[in-house]
Amino acid sequence: MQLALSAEDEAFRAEMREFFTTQVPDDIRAAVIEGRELSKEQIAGSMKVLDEHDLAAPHWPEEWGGRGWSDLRRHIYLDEMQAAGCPVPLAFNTSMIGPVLAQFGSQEQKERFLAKTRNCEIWWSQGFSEPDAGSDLASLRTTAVKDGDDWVVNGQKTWTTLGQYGDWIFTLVRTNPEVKKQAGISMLLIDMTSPGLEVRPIELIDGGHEVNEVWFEDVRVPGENLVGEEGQGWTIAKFLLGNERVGVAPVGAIKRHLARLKELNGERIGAEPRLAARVAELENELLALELTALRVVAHSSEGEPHPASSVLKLKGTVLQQAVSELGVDLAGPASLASGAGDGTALPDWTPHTAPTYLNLRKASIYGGSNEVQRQIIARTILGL
Amino acid sequence: MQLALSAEDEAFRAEMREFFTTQVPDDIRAAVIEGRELSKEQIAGSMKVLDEHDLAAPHWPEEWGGRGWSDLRRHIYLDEMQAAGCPVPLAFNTSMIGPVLAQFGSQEQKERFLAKTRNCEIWWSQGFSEPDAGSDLASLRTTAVKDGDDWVVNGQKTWTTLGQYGDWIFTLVRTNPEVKKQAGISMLLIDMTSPGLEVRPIELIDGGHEVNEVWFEDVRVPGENLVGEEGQGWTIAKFLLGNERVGVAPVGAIKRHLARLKELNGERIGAEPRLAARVAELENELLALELTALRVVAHSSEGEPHPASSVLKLKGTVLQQAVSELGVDLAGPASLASGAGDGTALPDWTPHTAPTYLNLRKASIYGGSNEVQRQIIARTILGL
Amino acid sequence: MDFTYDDEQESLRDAVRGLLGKAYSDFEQRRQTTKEDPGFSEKTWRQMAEMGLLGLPFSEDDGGVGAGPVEIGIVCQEIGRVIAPEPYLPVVVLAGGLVQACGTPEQRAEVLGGIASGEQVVAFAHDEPGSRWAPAASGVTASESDGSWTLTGTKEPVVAGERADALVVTAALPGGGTGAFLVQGADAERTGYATYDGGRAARVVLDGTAATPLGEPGTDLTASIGTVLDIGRIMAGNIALGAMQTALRSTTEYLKSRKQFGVTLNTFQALTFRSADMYISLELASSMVQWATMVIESGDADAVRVAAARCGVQVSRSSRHIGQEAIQLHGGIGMTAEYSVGSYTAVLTMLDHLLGDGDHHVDVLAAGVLDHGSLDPLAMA
Amino acid sequence: MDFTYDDEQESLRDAVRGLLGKAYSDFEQRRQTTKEDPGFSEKTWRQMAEMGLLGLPFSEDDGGVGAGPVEIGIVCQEIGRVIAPEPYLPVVVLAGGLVQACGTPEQRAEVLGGIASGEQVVAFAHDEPGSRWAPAASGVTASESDGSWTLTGTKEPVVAGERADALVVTAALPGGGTGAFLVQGADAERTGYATYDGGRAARVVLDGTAATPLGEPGTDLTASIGTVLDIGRIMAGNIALGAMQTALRSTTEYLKSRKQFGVTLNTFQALTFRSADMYISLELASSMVQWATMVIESGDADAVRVAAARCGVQVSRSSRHIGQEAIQLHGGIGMTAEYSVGSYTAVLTMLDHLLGDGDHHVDVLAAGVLDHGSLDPLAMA
Repeated sequence: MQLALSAEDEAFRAEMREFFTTQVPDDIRAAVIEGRELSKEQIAGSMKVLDEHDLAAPHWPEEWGGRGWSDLRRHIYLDEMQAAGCPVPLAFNTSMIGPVLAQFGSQEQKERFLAKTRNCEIWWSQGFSEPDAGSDLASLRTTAVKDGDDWVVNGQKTWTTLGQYGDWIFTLVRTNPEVKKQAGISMLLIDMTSPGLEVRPIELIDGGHEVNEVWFEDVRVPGENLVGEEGQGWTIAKFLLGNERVGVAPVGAIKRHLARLKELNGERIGAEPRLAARVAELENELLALELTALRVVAHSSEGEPHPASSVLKLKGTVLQQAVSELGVDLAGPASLASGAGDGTALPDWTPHTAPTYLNLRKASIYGGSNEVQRQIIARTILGL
Repeated sequence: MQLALSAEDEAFRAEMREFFTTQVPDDIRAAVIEGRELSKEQIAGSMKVLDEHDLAAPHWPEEWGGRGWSDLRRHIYLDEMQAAGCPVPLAFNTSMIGPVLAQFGSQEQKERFLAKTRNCEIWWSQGFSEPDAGSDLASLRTTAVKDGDDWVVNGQKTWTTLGQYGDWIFTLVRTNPEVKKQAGISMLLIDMTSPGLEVRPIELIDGGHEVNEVWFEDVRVPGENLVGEEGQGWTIAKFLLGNERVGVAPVGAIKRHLARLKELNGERIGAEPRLAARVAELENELLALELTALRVVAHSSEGEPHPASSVLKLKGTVLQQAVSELGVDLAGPASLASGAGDGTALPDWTPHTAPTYLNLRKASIYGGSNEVQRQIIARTILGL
Repeated sequence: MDFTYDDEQESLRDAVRGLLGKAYSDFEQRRQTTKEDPGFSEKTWRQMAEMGLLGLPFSEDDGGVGAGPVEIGIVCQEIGRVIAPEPYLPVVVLAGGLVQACGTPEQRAEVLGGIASGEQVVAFAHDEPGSRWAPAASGVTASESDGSWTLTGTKEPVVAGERADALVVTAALPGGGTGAFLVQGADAERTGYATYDGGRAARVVLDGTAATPLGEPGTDLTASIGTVLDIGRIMAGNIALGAMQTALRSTTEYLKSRKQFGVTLNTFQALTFRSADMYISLELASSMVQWATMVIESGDADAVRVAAARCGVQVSRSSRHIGQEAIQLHGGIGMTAEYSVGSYTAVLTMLDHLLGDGDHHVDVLAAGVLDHGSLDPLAMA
Repeated sequence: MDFTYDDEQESLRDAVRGLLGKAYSDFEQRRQTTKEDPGFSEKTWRQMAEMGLLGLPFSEDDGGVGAGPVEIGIVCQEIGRVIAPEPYLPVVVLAGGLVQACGTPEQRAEVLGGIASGEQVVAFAHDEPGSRWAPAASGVTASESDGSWTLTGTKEPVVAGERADALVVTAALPGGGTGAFLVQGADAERTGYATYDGGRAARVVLDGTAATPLGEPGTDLTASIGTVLDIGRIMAGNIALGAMQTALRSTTEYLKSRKQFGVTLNTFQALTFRSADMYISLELASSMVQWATMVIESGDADAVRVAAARCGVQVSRSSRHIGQEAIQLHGGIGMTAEYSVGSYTAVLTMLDHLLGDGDHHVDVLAAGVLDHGSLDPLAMA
């Protein structure tokens, strides 16, 4: 057991901090810190900067741009990135399809896609969920039928986050309806400019547009875009979703959010003991979460996430939501003015609080709902 | 809708208050108010006083000593009784077996038992739960086999509260093992001095002795002690358990407990805003519970409790436990000294707080656990 | 003590339910209505006027119906059930309530008559940047010169402020205290915008704007404003109660119909138990709202103040619980604007922060917690 | 930063687990042991001494082993796993800790040597009627006359106070501040009694009782007492962690074996989900306890103070949650003294109130909440 960082890790940390606070454009960082929505260009631009310094996907195999860092260093990297307000690299690219292609892709696929996935020249979307296959992913219905060398895809995906920006989409499709649910599923990479593919926006309760439906009508996909073997889709999806959960608790971003609320409301917090206690409890829970992340990360082995990563996902979303709820409460009556825009006479951080709170209700639903996480904990860890 | 009491109900209330605060012995009321354990004599003695004034079982049929009061009056009666520290009449007598005998008993049974049940000349115990039949009551195994006019009972009951004081026990027994679980159950009244009947104490985690096992080894029970028909036990039990839940939230007792903690800790509460807020929230939740009780009671029809009475049971136990938890926290380090006895240098209310807190964990388990209550709400009210 | 409606109250409820239930019979109607300014249906508003709802609390002399708080509460609950976007709370309960309480007979007849007939939408311009639900105003100040009054300063957010024909504006008086003034909508600089619950609010900038004092000029109305806010809190609780009822019903219906893993969701005990907990929250809120509504009838300002806080705490706790769980138990679809339940959560969130949140109300209760032994609902007010 | 044990630490854990696991291999052994005075097993205490556990934190010069906080934490966790009733926390960590911190070399050698060898049970007499976990004493006062010191006043509750051969007693000094004194057990008037967790405590009445000042006579030791209490809080957290682990394991095992309605309880999703929530509470507590234990090593009193509060808040929240749910998920059997889980809840309740509960620790954190932007566990201490 050892509390302090080694001198080398301390130096590494200083280097990361220096990089993120000086090399990532200030306007992007300011937008993140103030909780504003980022444009596609800002997200992709930041990834490009990271990739130019080999910092876009340090956890990938070194052959494809990874750095071979310890888990602790990866944690420090993510922590400093979030503290500085640098956008976290697009998860669809670096946490999902990148590692999948590095593990399961053909040599051609790796060469064709990995570099552009890292620097976001290709913006990936995810095509997993369907209207009748949410938590129960294995019951998906989108079909791909072989026609010559091509696959012909029909069906509908939904909850495709930022699909409006997508260049390519990695999809789970049913290639064999005859076999057991899971066994008939394959993964296809689909160019989103393909004829017959349509992206339709879904408006969310905060008024924003960040998820989409993706419709496929006789979309032709070249055979070479199959990832791994036919029927291997379920295995690949499990690998991918496992990766998704590692480091999924955006501890750094939540800490930054809470610190900002403290700074903006210091006078009230200093004067009101109950408010100070509420902040102190949240901060302490965040510390417990972060320490747990440090413990869990250190015990993850390649591709097989520590089952306790479900703890991080669940508790992380709970705290993320609790901090956003604190934000609305601090804004008080000013929180009503969500549409007030630039000319508002209210403190400029207040109008955004309620939409953020509503938007973050998604955190405990998407990416494996908290009910799914409880199930994983009960079954995998507790043996229930 | 009408907030105020009518003049008649106000007068009734004053009469009840006068009665409970002047006619019930002070030593008994002091013991209740200070949370000390009551002796059998104190409980039975208080019931005798109530019965002498026709106040032991006002909800019974008027023929058997009831008063034909409105539900509101019954609420006022219970509220004033608890506020004054008068022990609530033994539930086994007045809420359980009394109404059962009035509804299902033979004329002989009514004449033999009801008056003595009301004034506690007979102390009743309940023989329902078994080691392998807790929430799943229908799987009970204690058998009664017909032998001439008698029944011969064998088996074991458990969680028999205050069984050490019991004169008679009303039991659910399996009289027909051939039919569907529920259909083979009957109710027998058993004299606890019968040969072959043994009461064994169960020590609880607070060190107290309030529940027991009751063992039956070839206990002979006269055929006349069968309640209702053979095989009608399940119907009777449902009737009884339904009655049990009405007015089951001891709102008055919880309010008294909280008021006492406030009085004993007024200085700290006045000086510590977080503590004052904690007390204020508890008090407000208690008000909401009491108002709900007033709403629910007014909508119960004979023998068929409003399903929302499950709300009262569940929330009532949660608040009862929360107030007891506040008690331990207020006592602080002094709460350790549970065994300190009379000579203690600590405030005399403090040593009892932790055992009370531990003891009240039972509240959400006994009498239909909170999980059972949630099931009732989900099924009966929400149709899930 | 009695929690049941009489026949007239039942009839009123049925009538309002008929009107609003038809206007917003499916959720898409509400969604389309709130997409365009003024964020509510002028037609429905007129129908509400025709039914007498907009003049319900005002005396008959002032063009109203003279109904009591229980009746207003019934209307509010029905508004909540379909989250009707019509500005009943700010216009009738708050702006109208203050005019009723403080206006001269002429002002009452004119303004309340206008509200009751549906001809005038009158907004309540009270919130100011930096204010937190207090009855006093400080950011807008009133000046008098030769018997003419003007107002200067900014009110924001003002619900329905852009659509309003007139505004009831609170302002710091030159001699201290807070007064209230009538301002013609056209005389103020107003910037309207949409709010996240589907409603509209505005920034109202006053700069030497002509204003008519409500009631006797120069009188401190802080106490009356406080009472009107308290009544508003209890009526907001009634709206929230209706919204929570629908949110829970939507959730249980969804659990019964939605299939996952080959079975309907109500097969999963963890979800049905959580629905049961939502029901408990709803019942407790229902008791407090109904009780507090009856306390208004007492006319005792202190009792109303405490009842508003008590009701406010419970409704805040219950509406957060139910609003959050309703979305969670729906899953992804609960996040979409097209489906209803998320909007119910948005409205509950708005109501919770409009006139004071749970922690704010707890402060009121905590300050008085040692003033009594235990609470006795049979002897309160 | 590293949360893993090295080989030696693993061996220590195995050895302690072997010893205590054997002593309390089934719960009935603990129950019988706690039924009779002194509430723990003298034999097990001796074996702990033989294994070097009772001298673990003391320097080798003083007859100890010179081990660090991580090692003490390991012993405490193992104690918690079987809720061994031996008074390790009050005797070794608190009384021994204060002697180690403040005693003269002679006192250290004598008292710590006695504790380490198992020959002397030394109690920590600090709590007083009316005190709430503060480092200062006021109810017991010290007087000096011709170089001889006496103490007067009452300490209660004093854990293991009746069994103790000697007491470390804190007392208000004539010149202000709080000192600590060694008192022979036989010189004090002691009334022992059982406590609800199965332990023993006593009321200790001092009335001009002869006492030896710990360290330099008359020195204010408040700061040292505070640090020893902070270390005690973190070690109490280690005990609670072990107890929570067992309470959760008992619960999951029960759910897997107990049948209701014809199936085992783990068929009921509501129960398994609640077990998952208990696991989350456990993991968070585990992280904080391990981290705070490492902070002790820094030797920075301020850092230890804050770490004790941080650990204390989380352990309080987690142990209430786990203790309450463990009983609830067991149902009736969880309420019985014969079955283990209720006693785990009792011990968790005792630990929560022994040196400061969650709300007490939150006060410490709230007071400093504006001193930093966000917390950085990689740069704390």
